[in-house]
Amino acid sequence: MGEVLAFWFFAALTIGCALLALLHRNVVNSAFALLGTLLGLAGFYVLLAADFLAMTQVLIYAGGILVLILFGLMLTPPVTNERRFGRILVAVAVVGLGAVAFWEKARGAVWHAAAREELAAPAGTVREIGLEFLRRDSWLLPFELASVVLLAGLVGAVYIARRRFPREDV
Amino acid sequence: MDDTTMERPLREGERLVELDVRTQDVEINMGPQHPATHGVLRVLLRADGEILTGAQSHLGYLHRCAEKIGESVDWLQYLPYTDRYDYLSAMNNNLAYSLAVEKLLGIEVPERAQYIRVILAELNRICSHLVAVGTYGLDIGAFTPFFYALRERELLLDIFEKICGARLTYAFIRPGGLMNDAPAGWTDQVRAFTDLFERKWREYWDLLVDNKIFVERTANVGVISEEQAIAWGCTGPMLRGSGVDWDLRRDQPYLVYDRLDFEVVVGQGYRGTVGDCFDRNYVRMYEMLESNRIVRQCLEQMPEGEIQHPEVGLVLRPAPGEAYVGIENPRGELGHYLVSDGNKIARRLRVRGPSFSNLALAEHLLPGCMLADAAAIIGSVDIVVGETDR
Amino acid sequence: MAKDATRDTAWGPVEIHREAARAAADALRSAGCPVELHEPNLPTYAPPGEGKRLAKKHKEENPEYEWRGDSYLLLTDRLRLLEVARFLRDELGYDMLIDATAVDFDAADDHLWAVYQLLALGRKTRLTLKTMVPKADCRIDSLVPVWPAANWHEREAAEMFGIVYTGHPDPRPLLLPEDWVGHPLRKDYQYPDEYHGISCK
Amino acid sequence: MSALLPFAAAGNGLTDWLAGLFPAGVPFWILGLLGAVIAFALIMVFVSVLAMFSTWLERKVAGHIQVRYGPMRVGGWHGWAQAIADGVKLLIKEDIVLADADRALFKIAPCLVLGAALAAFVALPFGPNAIVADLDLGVFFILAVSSVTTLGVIMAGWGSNNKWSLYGAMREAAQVASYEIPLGLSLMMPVMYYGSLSLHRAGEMQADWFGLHWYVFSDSFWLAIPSFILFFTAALAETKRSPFDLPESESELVAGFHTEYSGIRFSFFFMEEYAAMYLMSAVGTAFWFGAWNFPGLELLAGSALYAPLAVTVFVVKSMILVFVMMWVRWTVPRIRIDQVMTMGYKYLTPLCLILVFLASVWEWAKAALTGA
Repeated sequence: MGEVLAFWFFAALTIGCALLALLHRNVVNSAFALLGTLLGLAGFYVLLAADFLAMTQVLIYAGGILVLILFGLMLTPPVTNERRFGRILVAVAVVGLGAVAFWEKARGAVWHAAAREELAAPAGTVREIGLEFLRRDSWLLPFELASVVLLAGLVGAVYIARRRFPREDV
Repeated sequence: MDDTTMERPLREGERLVELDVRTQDVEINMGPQHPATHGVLRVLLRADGEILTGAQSHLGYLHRCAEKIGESVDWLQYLPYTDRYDYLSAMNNNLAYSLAVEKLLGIEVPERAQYIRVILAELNRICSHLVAVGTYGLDIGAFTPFFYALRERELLLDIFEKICGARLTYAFIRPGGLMNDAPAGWTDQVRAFTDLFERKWREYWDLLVDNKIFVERTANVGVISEEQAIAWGCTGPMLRGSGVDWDLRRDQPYLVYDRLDFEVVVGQGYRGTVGDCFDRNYVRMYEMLESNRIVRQCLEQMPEGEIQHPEVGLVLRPAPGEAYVGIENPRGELGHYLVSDGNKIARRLRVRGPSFSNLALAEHLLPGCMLADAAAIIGSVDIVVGETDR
Repeated sequence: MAKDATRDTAWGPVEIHREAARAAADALRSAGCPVELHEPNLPTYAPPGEGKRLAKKHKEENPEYEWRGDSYLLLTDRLRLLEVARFLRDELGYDMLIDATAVDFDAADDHLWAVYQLLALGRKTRLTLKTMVPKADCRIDSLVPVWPAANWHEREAAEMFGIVYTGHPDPRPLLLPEDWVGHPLRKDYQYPDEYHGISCK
Repeated sequence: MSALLPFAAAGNGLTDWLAGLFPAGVPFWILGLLGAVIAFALIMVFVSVLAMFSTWLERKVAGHIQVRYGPMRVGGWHGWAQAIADGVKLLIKEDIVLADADRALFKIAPCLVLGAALAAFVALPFGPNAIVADLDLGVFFILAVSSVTTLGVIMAGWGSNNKWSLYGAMREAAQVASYEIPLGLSLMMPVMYYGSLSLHRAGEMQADWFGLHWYVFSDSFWLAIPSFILFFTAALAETKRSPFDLPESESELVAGFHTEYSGIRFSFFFMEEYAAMYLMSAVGTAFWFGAWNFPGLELLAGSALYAPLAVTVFVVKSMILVFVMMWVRWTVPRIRIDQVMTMGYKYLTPLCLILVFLASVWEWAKAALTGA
């Protein structure tokens, strides 16, 4: 019962905030609305017993990426001539496609209680993830290393693309 | 937004500034009520993120028509108004005005009065520099040095209170001499202060000036070159901070300064470039010590005698004529240009305030600096808005 | 002890400034600049009661009254101000403009004085430069190209006296509000009754 | 402190204690919800008292550093009631919401800021049994939740519709996003030493040697001390304390992100600041300075005094670190934003990475030698 209530609460939070983010006229307010969506998702992860993932979600997405999005939004001039209708159309299209894809995937899935128990069981998720890193046949470490390489690439790209402005010597 | 850039050859006086993100310029109003503008100065800043791209000062929020008032009250009645231009160094303002009027009158005050005037002016200089250094700490974000500075300033205000009854606006040094002689025990109090101050000075140095963060914030920030300082008519610590060896007390001595032994402190580039914010503060710091030395010598040399010129009464009627006298105020050259037509009221009374000229340059230092440097640079100029606006 | 025995009065050196003014006048004249050197006597104290008489004398009886005080250079042709200023700075070493202001001596006068206080750091001398600006054609060259220090001083004088400094890079009012009417330091200035609903009386 | 006692004495957490009070049929989620409400109330009370005490302490510390006394009148002895008087004043002050502000954001921001700070208290172990929820993720939870306060600050800065506030918000964004990296990394050294993210477990592991087996005194002390210095520096930046108080630097940005706030909303920011300071100090205490352990305290184990004394030890130790934060604030000037960035990215982060490497080698070597 508690879990169901929590599920509906998080679902409402996630979808409500997502809609708010989509429909709000002010882009900064939309970004703030994303906070609710991200926290709602973190709630889902907690319900699925993935604490570490939930906390990572909050730390990285809410505390990091959202901050950077806002930082970027506040520094750049606002776009005023955007048409709202077009945005909604795109959104409906994306959601529709997503729903179709989900339906295709979920149609054949088997939902039973055993899976739920399996999910709820492990307590030390941190330990599991740590061990996963060290397993010989795991792709987790190469995956993370690849992200570091990508980061280096991004930094390099920013440096190369950096523009230099002539200024009066003052 | 111009992203023209690396292809075009640089024009003279330009340099390449690297910016990761070129953002929309923001116009912000620093003041008239802002903690770092030391009163009601308003600086309109244009900023690209944290970097300033333009600055414009707007004065006049404290304009009290001092020059106009000077044309409607008589020579002696104007004296209290001088207290109010640079309210942190009112003794020096009194002195500057009194000397100008005395020049117009053609009189010299008795020697004892001259010594007491020097003592008061120098104590007042310490007083003013203490506030300058302390509030500069506030501008940089250090609160505590301000209180340390005010602790010693309080002793000085007691000294002033003892001799003239007022703590901030004195109207004590007046055309023709002084309001009254020093009361009994006053010289001992001053002597005790000079001994104490030398020890306390070290505390400000250790706590604020030699602090790593303070040095990082002020060294190489707001550099004024020697030529710039001279061309813009900067005076006082602003000029000496840029390495120009010029002090009216030594180079155009008035009162008894030619009998006193003191050094003119000049910016050395002690932690950065000559003429940066650190140097201006450095000059103020060491000037306090020199003033302390001057006071000591004056106490030794001071003769007994009269303190008032015998011929000067309450109503002054200088002969038609004009006079300019500039003296070394804590902030630079405070000049009075007086024009008399022989009446008891001035025909024209021009006040040349040091902060006024110094501030004119400051707004040209801001573009290219960071927002936090704006506080550091305006603070290092040490303006008193009462004087820029008068 | 005394590093420079330049002090001759308690209010600062006078004699070296006089000599400097003489030297400057000679140099300017030989360079063909239209300057006059005015060397009033040292100031003297007018005995009580005398001052008023002197003033009256100045106003009514004798236009050639005795003027006292600092010596100064009077530029007779104000149109050559920039040239003279450049000469003073480059040839005579007056590298610092301490003050630039104006004087309206009398409402009845047909001219203002523009007064410049100069300082030569190297020679340690001062110089006062004056020129007449007719009230009918109240314009004069800005000295900002020679001494940037003139910038704010001229802005102040412009709003207070109504002098137009031609060539000034930033001729906005400085101390007064932008919509202030009149030039307060003119002797014929009329006080306004109110300013934006604020009574001025 | 007494507010924490009911569940300090209760053994395994709040919910179990509640379960004992109710008949068996009550569903677990109701107990959980009730527990959450009680925990929230407890934390709220604790933080309010803490903030009041800290403001008083801050003013006394500032006063004595600045050769004066600080508040002396309200309440008699050293102005002890000053903070209460201030609190009452803030409560009854007019609550101004600017006409041109983004009303929703302006109002949500203080709640979000304070809410996030309060939520992080859930994982703090005040004593061996005094913990609201002994999360396995402990310190990671604290880091994650307290990072949400950043968003609240940005929200406040943006919602105020004031350029100075916006500057404060942008500085906060830039600063906190950069300092979360060294903050997280500097916590890796104790985490590797304890082999756990739980602060509670860290406290238990430091109980040896008559309560002096603190991390800073352990065989890894040569890692503990530098890592604590790095942690403390990053924590100062994270909590916007001087010399990193750029988001609210009063000589530059008037009052930064909270320029436009007044009354109770302002006091929320104030409480958040002290809550965050305490939080970081408590993490430092739990990981480096032996949590609730203190020589001699073990002797009392089992007696009724043990739990309250342990809580007292923990709180006092944390308050000492809070005091150090205040001490730093009233001593040093503020650094500039580019210097903040330089320090974070060019010095703290690489140093932390080096320490993480050294620590992993050291802990591995220890494990290999002892055969664990």
